[in-house]
Amino acid sequence: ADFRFALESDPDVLDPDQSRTFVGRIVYAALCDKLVDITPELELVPQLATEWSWNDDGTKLTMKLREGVTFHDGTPFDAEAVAANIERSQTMEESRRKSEVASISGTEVLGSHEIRIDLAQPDATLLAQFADRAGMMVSPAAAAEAGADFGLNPVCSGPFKFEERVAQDKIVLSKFADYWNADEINFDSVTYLPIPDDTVRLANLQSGDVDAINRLAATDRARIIEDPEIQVEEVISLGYQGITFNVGNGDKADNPWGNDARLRRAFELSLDREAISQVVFEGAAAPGNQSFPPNSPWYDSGTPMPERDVEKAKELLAEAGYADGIDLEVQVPNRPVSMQLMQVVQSMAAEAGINITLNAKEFATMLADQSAGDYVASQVGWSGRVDPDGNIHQFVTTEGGINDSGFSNPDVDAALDAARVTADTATRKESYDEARKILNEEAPLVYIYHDTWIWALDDDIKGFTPYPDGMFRLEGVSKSE
Amino acid sequence: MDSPLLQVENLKFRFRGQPQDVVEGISFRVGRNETLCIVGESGCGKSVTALALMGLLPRDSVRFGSGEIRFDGDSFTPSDHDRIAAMRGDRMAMIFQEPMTSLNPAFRIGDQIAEAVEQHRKCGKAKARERAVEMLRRVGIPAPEQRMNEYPHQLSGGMRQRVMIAMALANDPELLIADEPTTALDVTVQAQILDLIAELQAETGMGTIMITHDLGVVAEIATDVAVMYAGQVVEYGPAEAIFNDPQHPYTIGLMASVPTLTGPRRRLSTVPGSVPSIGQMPEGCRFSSRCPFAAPVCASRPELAEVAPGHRAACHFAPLDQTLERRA
Amino acid sequence: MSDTILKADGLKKHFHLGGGFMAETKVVRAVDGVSIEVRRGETFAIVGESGCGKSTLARLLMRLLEPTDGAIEFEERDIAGIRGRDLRELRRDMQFVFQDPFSSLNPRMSVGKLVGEPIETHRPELSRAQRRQEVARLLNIVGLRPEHADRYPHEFSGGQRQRIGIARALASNPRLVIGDEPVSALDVSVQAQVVNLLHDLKSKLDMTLVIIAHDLAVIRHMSDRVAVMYLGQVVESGPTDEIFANPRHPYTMALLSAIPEAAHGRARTRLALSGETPSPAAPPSGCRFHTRCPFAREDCATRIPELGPATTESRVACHYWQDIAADRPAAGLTPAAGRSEGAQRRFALYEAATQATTPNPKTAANAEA
Amino acid sequence: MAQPATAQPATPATIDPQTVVADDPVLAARPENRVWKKFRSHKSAMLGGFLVGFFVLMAVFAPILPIPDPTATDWGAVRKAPSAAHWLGTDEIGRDVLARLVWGARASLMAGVVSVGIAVAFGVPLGILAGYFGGWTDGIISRCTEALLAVPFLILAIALAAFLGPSLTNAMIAIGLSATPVFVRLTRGQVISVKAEDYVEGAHAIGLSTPKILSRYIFPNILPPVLVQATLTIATAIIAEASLSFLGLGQQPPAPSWGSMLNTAKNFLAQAPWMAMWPGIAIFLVVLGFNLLGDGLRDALDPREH
Amino acid sequence: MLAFLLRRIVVAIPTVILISIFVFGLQKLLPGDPILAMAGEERDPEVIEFLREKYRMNDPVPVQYLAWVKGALTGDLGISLRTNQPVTELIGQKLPVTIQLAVMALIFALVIGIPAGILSAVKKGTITDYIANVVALSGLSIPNFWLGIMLILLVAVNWQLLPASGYVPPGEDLWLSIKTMLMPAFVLGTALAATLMRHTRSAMLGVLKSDYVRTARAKGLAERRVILKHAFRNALTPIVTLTALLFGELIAGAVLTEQIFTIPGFGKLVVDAVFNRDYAVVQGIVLVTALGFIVMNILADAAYFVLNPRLRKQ
Ligand SMILES: Nc1ncnc2c1ncn2[C@@H]1O[C@H](COP(=O)(O)OP(=O)(O)OP(=O)(O)O)[C@@H](O)[C@H]1O
Ligand SMILES: Nc1ncnc2c1ncn2[C@@H]1O[C@H](COP(=O)(O)OP(=O)(O)OP(=O)(O)O)[C@@H](O)[C@H]1O
Ligand SMILES: [Mg+2]
Ligand SMILES: [Mg+2]
Repeated sequence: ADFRFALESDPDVLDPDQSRTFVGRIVYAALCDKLVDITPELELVPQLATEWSWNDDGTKLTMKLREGVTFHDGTPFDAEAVAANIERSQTMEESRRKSEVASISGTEVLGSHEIRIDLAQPDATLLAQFADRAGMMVSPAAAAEAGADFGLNPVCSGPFKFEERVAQDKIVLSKFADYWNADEINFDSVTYLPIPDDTVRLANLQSGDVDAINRLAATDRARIIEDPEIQVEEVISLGYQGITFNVGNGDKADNPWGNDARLRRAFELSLDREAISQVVFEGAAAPGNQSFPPNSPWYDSGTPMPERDVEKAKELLAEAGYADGIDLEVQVPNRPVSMQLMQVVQSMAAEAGINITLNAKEFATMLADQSAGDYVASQVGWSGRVDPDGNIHQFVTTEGGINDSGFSNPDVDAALDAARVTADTATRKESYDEARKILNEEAPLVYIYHDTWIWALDDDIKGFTPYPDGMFRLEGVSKSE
Repeated sequence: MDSPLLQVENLKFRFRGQPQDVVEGISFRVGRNETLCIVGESGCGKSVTALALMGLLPRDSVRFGSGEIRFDGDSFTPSDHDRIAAMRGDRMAMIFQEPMTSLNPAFRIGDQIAEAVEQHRKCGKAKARERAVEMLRRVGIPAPEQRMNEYPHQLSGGMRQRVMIAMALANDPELLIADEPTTALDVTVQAQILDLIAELQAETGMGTIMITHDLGVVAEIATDVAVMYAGQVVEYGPAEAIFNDPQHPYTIGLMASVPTLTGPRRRLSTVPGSVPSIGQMPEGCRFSSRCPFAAPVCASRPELAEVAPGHRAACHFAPLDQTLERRA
Repeated sequence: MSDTILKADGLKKHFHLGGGFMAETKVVRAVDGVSIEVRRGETFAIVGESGCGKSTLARLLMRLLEPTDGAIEFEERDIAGIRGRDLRELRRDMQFVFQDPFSSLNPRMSVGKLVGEPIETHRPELSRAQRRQEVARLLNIVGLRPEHADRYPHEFSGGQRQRIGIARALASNPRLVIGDEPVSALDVSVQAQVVNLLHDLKSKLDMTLVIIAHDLAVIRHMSDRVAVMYLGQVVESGPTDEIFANPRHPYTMALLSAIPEAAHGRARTRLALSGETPSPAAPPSGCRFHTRCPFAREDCATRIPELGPATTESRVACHYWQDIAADRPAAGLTPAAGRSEGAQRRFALYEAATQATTPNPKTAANAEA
Repeated sequence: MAQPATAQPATPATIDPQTVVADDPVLAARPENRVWKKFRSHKSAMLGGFLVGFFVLMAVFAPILPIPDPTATDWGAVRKAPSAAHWLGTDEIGRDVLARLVWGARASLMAGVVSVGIAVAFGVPLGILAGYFGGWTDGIISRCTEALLAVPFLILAIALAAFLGPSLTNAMIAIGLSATPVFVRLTRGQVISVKAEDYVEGAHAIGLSTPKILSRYIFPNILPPVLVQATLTIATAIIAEASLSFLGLGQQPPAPSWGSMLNTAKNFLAQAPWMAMWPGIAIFLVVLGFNLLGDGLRDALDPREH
Repeated sequence: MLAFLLRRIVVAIPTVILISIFVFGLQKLLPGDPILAMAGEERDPEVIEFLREKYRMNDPVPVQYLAWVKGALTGDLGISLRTNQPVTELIGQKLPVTIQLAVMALIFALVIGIPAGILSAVKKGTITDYIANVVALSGLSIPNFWLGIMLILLVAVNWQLLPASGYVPPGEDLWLSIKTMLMPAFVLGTALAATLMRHTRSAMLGVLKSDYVRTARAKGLAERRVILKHAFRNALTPIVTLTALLFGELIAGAVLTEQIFTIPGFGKLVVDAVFNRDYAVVQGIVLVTALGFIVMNILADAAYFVLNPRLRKQ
């Protein structure tokens, strides 16, 4: 049988080392196996690596690899392949994975199915990276041959192999007969269809043209749950949405909002996150005030979500010298949900005396302005990573790659760097909590909510498990006729 | 005397939305082998009269008040569209003023003529084309076999008017209505066309109605003349009578304002003023608003009364010389 | 002061048609070597069939077109090449009346503006009020009323519009007025009104008039001298009476004989022409008329006839005009037999009555002035 | 009675006296009246005028109409069906749809009028230059126009709106600039035909300067078709603003425009159909109105139809 | 005719050059950094610098232009920054889709628009005319996206008659392909039909007033023949020209329609490319559509030539 799955947009290039979109990762879930995988509870479990161990100082990772695995082109999967993949991620000029595997200093093939990975310094995030694109194994033979064009005809080792792609129309994968876990796969092929419009995507499911859709609009959820022919699955995502203030990125940071944390806190206090979630998402989003959702083990319950307090917000404003109110220009991507969100935010902030002007921009323009520091505040989010580091380090550390806020605080830097190098969960949590306390005061980023991934599936589809990473894993999924 | 080819009685109609009749009760007759000329200033209703006879007025915008048409003994009304349509292009035919625009620019002239033949004679295409060639030859177009494959734009105005004539006469109509067929042409070409029509008429014996505002043309070809003013026939009679013994002030004014080629050069007489538009026509005699002799009696409509055998004029004072002199 | 007000010598206008990239150009010789002289105070007529170049010639004389070749002198000044200011100055002295009274007036300007415009342009010293007065005077002159200044052209009948056109032409006090078929578009009754008007104005305002027409009868009534054109060239010229009485060029003869006259029963000896005027883009060789001339001889196809003197006053461009004249002594027209006696009385009555019922607009104007 | 032409009697006083005009009833009607009369007798044009007038009034009087603030949100009344409190219902964040519809009329009508204003302001002068002067001027203007015309309207508008940043003003500029070539073309064609009119030659003949000829003779006479095209383009522009809104490039929240309302509403077609219905109907009516009006104007201003 | 076409093509050359400059300028016009847009969430500066070099973003603009033109002349329009596919290949993929949509829409438009236009011209001023006009105006004034979504909800979701969206190549399953395209073609077609109807109507009204139609009637031809042969044949010329001009409207309409119905054609490609700053794609598509427009107009001129005997060689 064919499984037809509607995505909210067209993935970019299908090369795990080059790709950068969220929807691309959904396709990889069927196309490319990774060294490790996660459970819905975010524990790391074997996939291509069957077991692994660290040396004492956490600088050497030894992995045993699954035997009897081949790539779609017949190339056997072995330690050499892993080494080649790591090298590719590190050295290919187009590689977007460089920073993810930056800590790796070298690899050593220990046997046909055993490899040691050497690190320059301990890196607690590495295994989590291996649970994502950096850990996806592509056929070294095919990769060597195609070079940067690999994405036009990707060859991995996942349950499905690449058949064809028509840009903006469909990506077709067919069942890979020699898949090591073929028993779990119940479809002969899978077709991904990018359908950007929420209404039309849902209409396709309702009309039976697709079996499942990604990202059911939160506002459709209540209605669709009632529909006996459609099942709805959901889970809180790893990512967040919020507002980033420019506190140190270029000249434009020199403004009241960039200079005075009291204003930012006042802004935060003016928001009623519950109400936002209710109005914009009919409750189908998790309000939050941190880079991790409240249900995450990394959530710092020491700095809980503040209640809305307009009075206090006004006080803070007055303290900062803006008793009569203050203007704030927020750039916002011109997408319906962001717009709706910001309009609600706008009207809430107004009650505290903050007059928000919305400056809608196309996403590409907004991104450019944001990284260039040409903004005061920006409504952006992050799709989320399995390892907590991925949700925070690069955003608020002084050298962080995506630190558009320009935030810089040595204590935060120290705490977050420390969290990277220990493998001990408790120690890491402490570090994150420490950073959190400072960040809460400084509020360069004001988190608002965490998306809920909502899938809508035809009633015939059985065995789907939602994962917080938002992937649609096809193992165990079947369709009853 | 047998009945004339065409007799029109009391034709009267108006356009929708207009308060007055555009043609107000006119009557005339045309015999075989005769030419009736209808003259009058622009807008006096010459063309619409012709179109009414041909059933070519836009059906939804014209209202017939009265009228009877007797064609070759058959009698019908002008709103009897089906009967008129059946004769149109067959027993009666028409040519128009504008040779430049009256032919369809998209089709070859041969086909346009043949089409008329095919429509009425129900003969084959080949036969119809043969007839087209024959007609083109008869109207004096050289090398008709080649010419018939040409498009209208390839012909000069005179040639096009010949084609129009060929088309009209292709089915040997008994009545030909020509609406200012030469107005758009040069005088030398006009002479050729007038001669041609006269020649063909002599050959076939058809009756002709010639519409024109050129008194010169009238003098040249008319057997009878109807002078129209503002939708009324104001004087009607044999050509000679009209020219040599005009009775209606309008006819006199018209003739006096024509500059002549011979005789002494003199200051031209004029007809004062201009034609009133529909809706502003005086009651009774429509010419009264411009007539130098107008008197209160003119508010009633004068009869088109006989002033001499066959010669009628619609003026309370006709004949003028006698009435006025008596009055003076 | 010379007797000649306007003079053209070897005037040519060739239009290049089509053309552009890779397309062949056609040269239309609309006016091809015309020489005329217009005397001060006279009415000079140009006559010919459609497309023979009358309008083009008129526009050349007016300098609305730039001549391809040849000279134009207005009051002994060469105006063939002047431009800009000079040209605009010239407009004061030379004015134009158009054929079509319907298309030659800007439909969006009131009569007052239309007539006032040349005054504004050429007599800027006049104040607004003076200009209004002047407009009123002009309207009066052409037989309209000053109140009409506020109306728009479409509210007038054809003859009235032509009067507006004439008033406009007179506004700058021109010495020469050129009329391109100023009466052709009018009904006979109205045509007579305008013909009379032009005649009266000319004698009153001391102007020279150049009239273009294709209607020979109108020409005969209006002009002192006439030039007959055929295919861009003058084939015959001379005093009007002489030409009508004794046409020398076969084309003039044909033209005269082709005109149907509004008189019953005149026996006609028509000089029939075959065919139609050739295109000015491909004029026949030799004598341009030879393709249609009933008297053409072999060498007419090759030899180009000069416009040479026939009498002291008239000139003709035909190699054989003397031979033809010898063969056809009575080429002129003879009057037709008269009307009945009663009819003549009626005509007289009519004439008297129309003059009597006429209002006298002049009195109104005088009262105002 | 017959006088030789050469010896006309000296009657200088009376110039041909048959001055007819006396009480010529034709002269009773003023030209404007005629156009207006004709327009009034045009039923569908009147309907169009009524529709347009209605929405224009609505837009103009938006501030004084007894309606709620169009941006006031009410968390308790999100997407509520029409009721006594909210006649036309509420939208996705609890704003009154009627209020937004009324205020949206401002944006949508502005989008139509301003963008057409821009198109006319650029297109007509360029068209006049090209048409009147011909030659190189014409060549350059026409080639550029052609090039712009060859790029589909919406793509051009999208690119421009993306360039200028999404906002109503920029959408209007983008729509206006994209519609400009059409006006250049139309004007150029009109000028070429008007230029050949006798009355323009007449203007030359009286020695008028070029600026005067352009302003008094050319411009007023090319205006009617431009006017008609403008009304029709207003309709197109209103739709285009809606389309740009659909792509996220039109009026920006929280300010309403019909297009953006429709755009948001399409996500709630099933749950809150009224959100889409009202702006949809409004766009339909006003576009219909402008089209009918344009058609009516075409007939009323066309002298041939007199 | 040949010479005419040649001339027409040569005249189009400066236009094409202008278009190419314009199209190229588009990328300089658009704000936002294409490389940044493609760098992904992580935005590694090293990669960004490498990509800038790779896509010659650091060269002076004229150099970039010339390089692009050189490529374009050899049929190489660069590669999509987003998917790495050659633009030429992308266009090759999308063109047939949009053509299919356009052709089907045009069929709708012609089949609805022309008869309706003729009918309403012939019955001018009657109720038929009135209804035809109002329906046509509705077609013009209902935004495409609204009509599209309404149809999807009604026809696909409620009645389950047609697929909701997407595209099936005709080679794969002709019937399904047509069925899938039916709604979008209808949506796109209605707007065009409206325009076409109004053009047909006014062309017919003009022609019906003409002298030669009166001549045809005077010949005694049946009214049907007068209208369909004599009148329509002459009204056809402006209609054909206008239909070619509709090409632009067709493409613009296709942009929206493809967006709604998720049809992987030109329009969708270009909108996504603009939003992703995938310049090579934007340039390629705009260039191709502009050329298409020019070709359509040349064809229309040629049709004019064929339809209009006056222009044919004598
Ligand atoms: N279809 C029509 N609807 C309304 N009025 C019309 C129509 N056709 C003609 N008329 C009017 O009827 C009157 C008579 O027109 P007609 O064409 O018969 O004049 P005419 O005598 O032929 O003039 P001309 O010498 O200019 O051809 C005119 O006032 C004209 O405007
Ligand atoms: N602007 C122009 N471009 C090209 N050819 C022209 C132009 N003006 C006139 N012609 C041609 O020149 C010739 C003479 O034209 P003109 O208008 O002078 O003739 P006319 O004697 O005034 O004719 P009519 O009696 O028809 O007004 C015609 O063949 C005409 O087609
Ligand atoms: Mg007539
Ligand atoms: Mg002329």
